[in-house]
Amino acid sequence: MVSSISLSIDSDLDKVSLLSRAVRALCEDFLTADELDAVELSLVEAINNVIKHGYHGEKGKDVQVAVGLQTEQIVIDVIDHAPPMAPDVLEQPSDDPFNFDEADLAQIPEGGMGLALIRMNMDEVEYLSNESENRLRMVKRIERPAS
Amino acid sequence: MVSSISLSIDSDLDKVSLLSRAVRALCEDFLTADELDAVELSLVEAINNVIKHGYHGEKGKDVQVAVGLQTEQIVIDVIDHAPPMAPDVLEQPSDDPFNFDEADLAQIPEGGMGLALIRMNMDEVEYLSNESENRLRMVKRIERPAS
Amino acid sequence: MLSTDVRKNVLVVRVAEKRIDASKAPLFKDEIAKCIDAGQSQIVLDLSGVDFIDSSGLGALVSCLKRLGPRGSLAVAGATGAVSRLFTLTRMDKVFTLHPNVDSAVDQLSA
Amino acid sequence: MLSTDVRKNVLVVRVAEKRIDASKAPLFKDEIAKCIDAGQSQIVLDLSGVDFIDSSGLGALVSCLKRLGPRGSLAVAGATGAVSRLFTLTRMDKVFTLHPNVDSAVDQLSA
Ligand SMILES: Nc1ncnc2c1ncn2[C@@H]1O[C@H](COP(=O)(O)OP(=O)(O)O)[C@@H](O)[C@H]1O
Ligand SMILES: Nc1ncnc2c1ncn2[C@@H]1O[C@H](COP(=O)(O)OP(=O)(O)O)[C@@H](O)[C@H]1O
Repeated sequence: MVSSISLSIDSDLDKVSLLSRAVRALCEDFLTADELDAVELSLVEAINNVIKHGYHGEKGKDVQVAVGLQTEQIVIDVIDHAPPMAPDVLEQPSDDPFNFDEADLAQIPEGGMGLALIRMNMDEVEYLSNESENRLRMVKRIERPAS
Repeated sequence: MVSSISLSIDSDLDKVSLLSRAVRALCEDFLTADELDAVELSLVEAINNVIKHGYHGEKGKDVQVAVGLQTEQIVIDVIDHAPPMAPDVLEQPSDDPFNFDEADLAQIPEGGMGLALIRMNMDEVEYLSNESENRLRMVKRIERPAS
Repeated sequence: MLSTDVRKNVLVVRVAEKRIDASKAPLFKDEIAKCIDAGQSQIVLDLSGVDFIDSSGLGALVSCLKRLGPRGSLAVAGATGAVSRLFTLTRMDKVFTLHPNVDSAVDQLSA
Repeated sequence: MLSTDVRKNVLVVRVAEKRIDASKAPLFKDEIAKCIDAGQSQIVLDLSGVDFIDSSGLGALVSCLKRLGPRGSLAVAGATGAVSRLFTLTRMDKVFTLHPNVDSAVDQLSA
């Protein structure tokens, strides 16, 4: 099984839930409910970032998602044509924003959690950027019940 | 509510079910189970036609579906870049292929049912063709329960 | 794609695909044709595991019926939802006898 | 987006949206801020109708907590599925007291 489909919306936060609903439906047969939640959250965070940081909230720009259903993994690419994000942004340790002291209200993060959540929820995350596009590639392994 | 999303696959019959699953998920909140079945069938017939008749079964060509969720209707466009279909094909009366005499085996159709099914299952069907693309537009009205 | 089973001289063919669509219809038609060519004339097609059929799938069924000819019977069991809806919509419920389940179809064909 | 209700001096805020995502978080934050600015300090947020929150929604909750300051309490009731999963994953279950339902949250805050 190697199958792929691509979906696109314009850069409007109101449309992100549509895209995520469609992608969730596509992955449904291959993942557990928890894994579907993980994929949906990662996808939404990635698209929000493109719209908020890449396109600075401007509507009418293209956000594309390619879903590849492979035998052992699902590959989700979020593709945009905005200025790329800084190359080191993805490098921070995964649990960074959640290393707060819960007793100190000032430390609790109000933002800066998106990329960390993506890294925690996906098995592989990679950012590929060239002249024509940026591509955030997120991979979720399919765990088959031992049989 | 006016929201739109576009989906695409290549012209491979094996991928049609993916697309239809995603579109069904998008329409789920607005239609009854019967209406969802009607939309799914119409969409599949339309895409099959593009792949079989438009692209003559050749893989690697583009099939795009745009889904517009509007307050009172769902508009589904199937878009391709194949040679257009003959303009009169859509004009035949809707129940044509099903007007058979069931006692006469030879009359029972083995094909030629796709467009008739689309017309029976959607509220509006329109074919728009220009130099750059063909677009089969199918509209399903959203019937809200009287409240 | 199919699993078969003979009961009271009736061939019960269970379709193990959720969808009989244009990508599956040709193979589906060939497999049933093989059963027919092997001499089976009383056939029950169990569609209880199928949740979608398009016009290619339906056309494949009609083609099997024609291959079977007047000497045989092809009954359909367990069609629900979108599948039974398609039979009704196309008037194919007048062409194929629809049974709620395999047992009642087998009973009728073997009677 | 929100419906409110006072029980035993505790403000119960029911979120009537299925998703608190980046498109809804700003309005959500403003609406809760209004309740806080109106003088409410014991607040239960009923998330039983919510099935998805992203980091913007979670950030909006944290912002409300900060606005409320040490004088008040913001408890969360009815978080399940992806919503409760997000609280755990981000360690926000250490920041917000999670209650299975509104009644138990109200009881604790009014005690
Ligand atoms: N697609 C993107 N384009 C440009 N910058 C980005 C993109 N995604 C993330 N960033 C940068 O990385 C930072 C951290 O992102 P994230 O962890 O998602 O948190 P947040 O979006 O809440 O700031 C952002 O504030 C932004 O500066
Ligand atoms: N997208 C298309 N491009 C070209 N021709 C088409 C297209 N769709 C339909 N047709 C023509 O219309 C005919 C009827 O189509 P349809 O009712 O779907 O039945 P079938 O596909 O089984 O022939 C087809 O046989 C074909 O000649």
